[in-house]
Amino acid sequence: MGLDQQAQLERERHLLVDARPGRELNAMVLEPMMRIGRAFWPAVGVLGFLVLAWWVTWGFQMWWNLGITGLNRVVMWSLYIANYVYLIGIAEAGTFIAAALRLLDIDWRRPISRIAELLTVFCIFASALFPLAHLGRTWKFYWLLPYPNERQLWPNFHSALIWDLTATLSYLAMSTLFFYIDLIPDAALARDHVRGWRRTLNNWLALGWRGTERQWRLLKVAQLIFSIGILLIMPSVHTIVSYDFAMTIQPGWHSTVFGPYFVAGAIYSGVAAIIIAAILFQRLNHWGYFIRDEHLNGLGIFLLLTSLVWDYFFFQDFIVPWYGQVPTEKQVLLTMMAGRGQLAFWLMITTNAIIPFFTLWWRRVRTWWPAMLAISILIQLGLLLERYIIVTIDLGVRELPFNWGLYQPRAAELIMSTGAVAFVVLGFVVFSKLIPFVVLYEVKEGQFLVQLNRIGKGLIRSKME
Amino acid sequence: MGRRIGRRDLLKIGAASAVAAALGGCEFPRPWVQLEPYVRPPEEQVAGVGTWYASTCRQCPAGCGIIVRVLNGRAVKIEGNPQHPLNEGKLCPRGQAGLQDLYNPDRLQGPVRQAVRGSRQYQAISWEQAITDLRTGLAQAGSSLVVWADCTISGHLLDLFERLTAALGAPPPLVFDLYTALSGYAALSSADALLFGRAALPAYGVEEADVVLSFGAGFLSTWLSTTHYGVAFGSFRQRPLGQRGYLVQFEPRSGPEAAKADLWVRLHPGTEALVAQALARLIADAGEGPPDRVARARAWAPAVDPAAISAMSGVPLEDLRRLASTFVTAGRPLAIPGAALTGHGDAVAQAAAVQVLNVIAGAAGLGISSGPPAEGLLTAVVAPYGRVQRLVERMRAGQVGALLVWGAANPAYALPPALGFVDALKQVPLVVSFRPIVDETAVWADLVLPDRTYLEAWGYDVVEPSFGMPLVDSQQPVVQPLYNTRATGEVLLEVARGIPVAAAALPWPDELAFLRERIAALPAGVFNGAGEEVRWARFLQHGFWQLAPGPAALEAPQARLQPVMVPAPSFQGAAGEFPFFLYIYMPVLLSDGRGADKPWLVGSPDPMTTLMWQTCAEIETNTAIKLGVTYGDIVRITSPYGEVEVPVYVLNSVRPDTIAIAAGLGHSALGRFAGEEAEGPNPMALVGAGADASGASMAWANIRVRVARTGRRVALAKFEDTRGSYGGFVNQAFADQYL
Amino acid sequence: MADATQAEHKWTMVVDLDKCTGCQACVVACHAENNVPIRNKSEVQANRAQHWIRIERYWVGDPPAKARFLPMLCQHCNRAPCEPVCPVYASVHSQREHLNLQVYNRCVGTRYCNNNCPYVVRYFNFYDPYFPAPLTEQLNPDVTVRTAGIMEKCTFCIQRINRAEQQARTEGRDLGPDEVIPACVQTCPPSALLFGDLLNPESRVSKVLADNQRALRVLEHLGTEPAIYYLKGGKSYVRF
Amino acid sequence: MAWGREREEPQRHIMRISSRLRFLVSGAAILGLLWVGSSPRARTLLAVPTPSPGQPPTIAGVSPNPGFPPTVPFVPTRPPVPPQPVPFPHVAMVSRGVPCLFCHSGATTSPAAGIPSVYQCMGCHLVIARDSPLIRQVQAYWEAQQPIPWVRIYRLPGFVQFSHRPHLAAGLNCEACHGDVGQMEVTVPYPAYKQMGWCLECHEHQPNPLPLTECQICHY
Repeated sequence: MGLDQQAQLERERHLLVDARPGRELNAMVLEPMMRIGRAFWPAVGVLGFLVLAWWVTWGFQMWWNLGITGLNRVVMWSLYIANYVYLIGIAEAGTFIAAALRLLDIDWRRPISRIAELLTVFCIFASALFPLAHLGRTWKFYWLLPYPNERQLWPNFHSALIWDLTATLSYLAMSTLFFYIDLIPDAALARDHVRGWRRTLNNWLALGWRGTERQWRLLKVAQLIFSIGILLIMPSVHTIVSYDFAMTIQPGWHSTVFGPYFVAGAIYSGVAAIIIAAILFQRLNHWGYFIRDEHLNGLGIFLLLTSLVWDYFFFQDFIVPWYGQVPTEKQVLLTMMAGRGQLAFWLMITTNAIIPFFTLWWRRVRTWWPAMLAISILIQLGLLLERYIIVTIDLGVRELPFNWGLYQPRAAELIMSTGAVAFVVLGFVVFSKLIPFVVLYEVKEGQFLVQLNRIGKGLIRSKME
Repeated sequence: MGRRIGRRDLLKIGAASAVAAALGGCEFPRPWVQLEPYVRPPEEQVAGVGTWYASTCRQCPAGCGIIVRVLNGRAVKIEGNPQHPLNEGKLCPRGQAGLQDLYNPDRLQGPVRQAVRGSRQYQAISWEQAITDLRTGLAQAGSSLVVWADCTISGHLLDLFERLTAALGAPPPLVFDLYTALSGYAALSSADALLFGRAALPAYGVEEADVVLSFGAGFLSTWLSTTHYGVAFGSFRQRPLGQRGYLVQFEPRSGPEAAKADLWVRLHPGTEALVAQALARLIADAGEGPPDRVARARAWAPAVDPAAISAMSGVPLEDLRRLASTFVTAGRPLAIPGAALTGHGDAVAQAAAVQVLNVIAGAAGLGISSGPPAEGLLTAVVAPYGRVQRLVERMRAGQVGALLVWGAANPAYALPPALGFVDALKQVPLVVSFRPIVDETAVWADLVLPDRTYLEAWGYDVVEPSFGMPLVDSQQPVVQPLYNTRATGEVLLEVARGIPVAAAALPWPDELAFLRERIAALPAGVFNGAGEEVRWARFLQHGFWQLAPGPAALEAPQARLQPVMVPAPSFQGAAGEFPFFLYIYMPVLLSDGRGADKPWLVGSPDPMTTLMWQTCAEIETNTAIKLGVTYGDIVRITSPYGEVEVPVYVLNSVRPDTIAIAAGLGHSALGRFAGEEAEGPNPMALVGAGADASGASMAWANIRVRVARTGRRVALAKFEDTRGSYGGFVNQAFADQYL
Repeated sequence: MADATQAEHKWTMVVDLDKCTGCQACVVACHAENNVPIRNKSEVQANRAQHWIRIERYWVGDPPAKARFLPMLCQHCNRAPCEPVCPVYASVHSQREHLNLQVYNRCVGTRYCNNNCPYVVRYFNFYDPYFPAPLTEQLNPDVTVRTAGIMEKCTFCIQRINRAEQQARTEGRDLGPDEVIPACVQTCPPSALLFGDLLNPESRVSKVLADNQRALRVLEHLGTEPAIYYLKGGKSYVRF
Repeated sequence: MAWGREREEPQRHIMRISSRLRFLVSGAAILGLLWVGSSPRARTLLAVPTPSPGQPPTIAGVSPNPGFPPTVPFVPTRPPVPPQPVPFPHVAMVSRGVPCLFCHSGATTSPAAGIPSVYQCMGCHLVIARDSPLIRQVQAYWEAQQPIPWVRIYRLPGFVQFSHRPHLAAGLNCEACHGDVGQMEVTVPYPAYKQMGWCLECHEHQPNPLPLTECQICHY
């Protein structure tokens, strides 16, 4: 095989050696941003309607109060909390993955890290609303904040909910800034290359970016700081989320494994979500150039890895009560596996453990986008089910057997859940027309750094530092 | 009641009193409320400080003493009267809920007339109009007047009714309702008459007994004087010197009694009396125990075959033997005849057969009772069922000119439809109901003249049974009457003034004058009262008048009577066609249906089923599996006389061959709570028109039924989680540890 | 949370399981005293019944099993699991009365406390209470009517405790041994419920609990230190 | 090492600073709005001020409670004064030496101070000041045997269980909470009314073995 053939092959395989002129890349990124397709307004309409339904339902719920939900005197936490944990899991994973891959300097991250960060931003906004929606008196939520008041009262810092609030808010701030800092150069790019109101917008976002030496240095430092910070804060935040459950004495919740278990679940769902988003953008924006098999492959391997980690902690979560042999703890497991929760339980096992394990070992599967899309969506479903089981099924088994209970969601919860997901998707749909969705400067940087060198008869990809 | 309440509804309370009522959890109330201070304050009342008035509970005939906390003119709480010897400051749930009789949102606010019976189109009329109508009706009816009263009627009102009927030459008032019918009042007092020569309700010294054989007696839930027996049960369980009474419950179904019993004998329905006789026989044959008891046993025990009875009742013979020896060797044994055995066969004979065990045991465990304590005071005596049957016949034959129904008697609901009371009612020219709320009978009435509830009205009540403490309870209004209602006593006096013959018999200006005249005749009691005024004040202040103890215990009969013979139980309905036995019982909260219009009672969980707002058919687990039904499946239960549709509650509280249904629901009237919200059958629809052999009580306990699935389901309004509280290792571990 | 040494009282209840006949008198009395709303049928079908004190019915033994009654109300734990989890101090401990309080106007309705209550005795107002007039006339003005979105639970009739204490304080004397008595205890026909101050050796509960072999506390292994002692059923001396 | 470079131009500094300012200012503005919106103190600052004593009573600004829960309820710190059925001048009584407890006799024995009955008013005014126009109005109520529909001025929210008795037993006088009603022509609420912190200022300095600051003292 001749060298040019090899070079051709390498270029097809790898984005970074397939350098194109900057103008062409810019066009590739900015053109879909400028184009409002036929499907755009219908999509915005449908999603907007779902989001609107979410808010209207919330309004109704505040008026009639939580009676319109399926809660009962035993199971007083439900789908709202499950959604919260699920969405914040995705959120944390998004930025975490972006940060981790950047620190590890893994090159296939370059085009997709913005997708991950945006995912974080939207999911964390959506999830942060659910704890409020689940309050009995939402309009008093500010009592959870430590502010000086004439009652001389402060929130209870013993309560895991307060830790949770603090963690969520800090992560909200952190990840939003992280996303924004990454955005600045691309916003500047858009500012320089597009016309109309988008230019004004990106002009604001770019904060007067001119790409000077100093600015780049500052940017790199900031990205480094935030990456490290996120790496540190993310596990702690999601561990704190798990403390909402682990700190109680409710059988099934009172578990020391919950911290890492939740973190694993969060990353798992995050990777799957990124895969879904990446594939969708690859298909819809014809970004075969930016998002290639190598990216799907890398993400697939990552997905398989996180799946195995999740399996391990899940098993742990069963082993501990099994050795404990506390009747109620045993009853919780039985209720999940053979009782009221069995359908959801086995569905979850299938989607989260069995399917990924028996598919993702093969590159052919990992690089075939329909399969990856299907698997990822199933994993999303499975992880939502997992949270649902942990919250409602466990809570239905109490120490006093007279007071067991079963929770069945009603329309309110379902509408609000779909509304939240719609909110995230809507965010993507709208923002994809406002800002560049590929971290173009990183791609260009990579293409600048990585090149093919001829060694003897072969071509080697080399990267200069 | 989950509907939203406007906060202004709650604020009315604040406006209605000088103290803004606590309200509106956590919303700030509206800026201003109006106060309504007294024009002329009652001297004993201080705004914001409760005043306690003593009165009498009228939720059941027992006559417990109550004290009512009145705050700013509103009755806010009922407690037991601590001085009252009957309930010693305690109160049962029905007594607690009396406030919701007073403040029931569906009460009639004045007299109404119904042009077309059953149309439920009531138009309000003035009291003058109402009294004129009633007067003309009574004048036309004359001697064909019939008064039907509830057993909780105040003595003075019953007295007035009697004088009125006597003046008109009509039969004396008929006292009959479902509560007394399902408790077997008539049969029990007739049994005492048969054995001891005095017709009086039995009253048992449970607190003194150490072995109690209860033959289906619901004495802890709904039977005779529940609260007193509850108090007695407390001391029965904790006798001095750490002794603890031993309770044996013979019943096909486990109510609270069987749950508390040390031994629950799930015998064949209808064989309670036979088992009692077998025990007597075994005592006589074994010869164990104190000689006098053995002697009495030899004298009294009928010639029955214990082995046959053990086969019939399903109680092993050796168990019977052991029970017999336990009974006869105990210090103070006691046998209680329950309601179930007064519902079939020869009710009087069966009750007597159980009482014979007390005769054998000697005076200690005997039923105690006492006669009317004072001259001129009346107590309601429940009519035998035969009289009801004859009355319905007369009504159907058009021989009844006017029917006055007072109180919670509610015959249209209480009587079996098979008796055809409602049809017979159509032949009666004038039907008047005095109930403060429209019940099933008032639906078929021409006039409804709402009486005042017992918290707004005067009265007295001779406590019966009085457990050896002759008592007269006082009943006084604790709050201003809510609506434009009038005490029936006043109405009667008013009516009588226009009827010459009656006017002579009822000369009093108002019912209070009559009442005070009656009370003035009271002999000196434990409270020293010099002069009529002081005595009257004390009577109201203490809430009761305790007299010198009358003839205490029913002494054992001198002459040896014929041993009571009890026939083997015979059931209505062929065994092949109707495979199951029907067991009707009065639940703790609803009793005979009086509780159904009070949210506190109908909305609180039943002790055994934990059901609220519903009553179900209790079916044993294996039976339910055989029938292929489970919780909430609606089944059609058919008896030879009728059918009801009722959801299933799988509960091991019944025998596999028995189906238990609670009375009290299935109302078509009686306000929104009973009529619309609550759902459940009225088991009387399954009962035939017939009476028992003695004619004392209706034959309601020997009915066979069959069960058919309807395929429909209903969500059960239950409190417990059935997966949790039945079986399962968690449940077992929990029960072993704590129960 | 609470330190027994600085408490003025240690309100304690004794439940004699051998005497409780499950007659529900305490339930109705509690509804009357504390303005606890009765939830309608559809609410109960959704398992939202609301009774501050409930009689739990269990079956023990092999069929024909025997029913057993367990009155269950707020245990007023000394170390209450519901207290640390409340983010706004709506569920707090009273040092002086040694009670576990629910401050209605502070509650925002996170319902975390009920998740952490092993006795499931805390009830949430899923709807506003509904008292069709004139049932409102009966409401006890000493007790707040809770609106929707608020947790509520048994208070040991704190309004009665406060009334008695104010009485004693204005009269310048100490509280008598059995001066305070909640509605459920007052009405219980067989006196299965006793109530009193455990710090007062003269009170009935102190006397009953003095070396009582039958006394136990439900779920004590969780370390909640409940203030309610249950007397497990006794044995008869009658031979059978 | 960066992709693409261009020479630094001095005048860009201004642009950078201005843009940074834009960023900071907008962020600060958002945070400030959140703060103002969430603090009840901020809302009470917006409340309608009371006319000072002596001014004619007005019902302007009485805010009907929007029964709609989601809004933080509008709680005027100084509610405007409602019109009374009889414009009762406390000063007229007090200045003539009538003590508060003469009419509000419940205060020492009861949670509620109580409002005098018409009977009690007439007890004196059958003879005293019979022909003053205000007394005539009272007489009208008496002749009609109708209660006088006074409007409550001093109100606590429903979840506060206040009792006059212990406060008087502790030696407080009426003015401590009600203001100097004795000098009022038109009765107006005490300015610092209905603030829990205001109650606590006194409660936490009580000589009791345990301070009277526990929730169950007032909330149950």
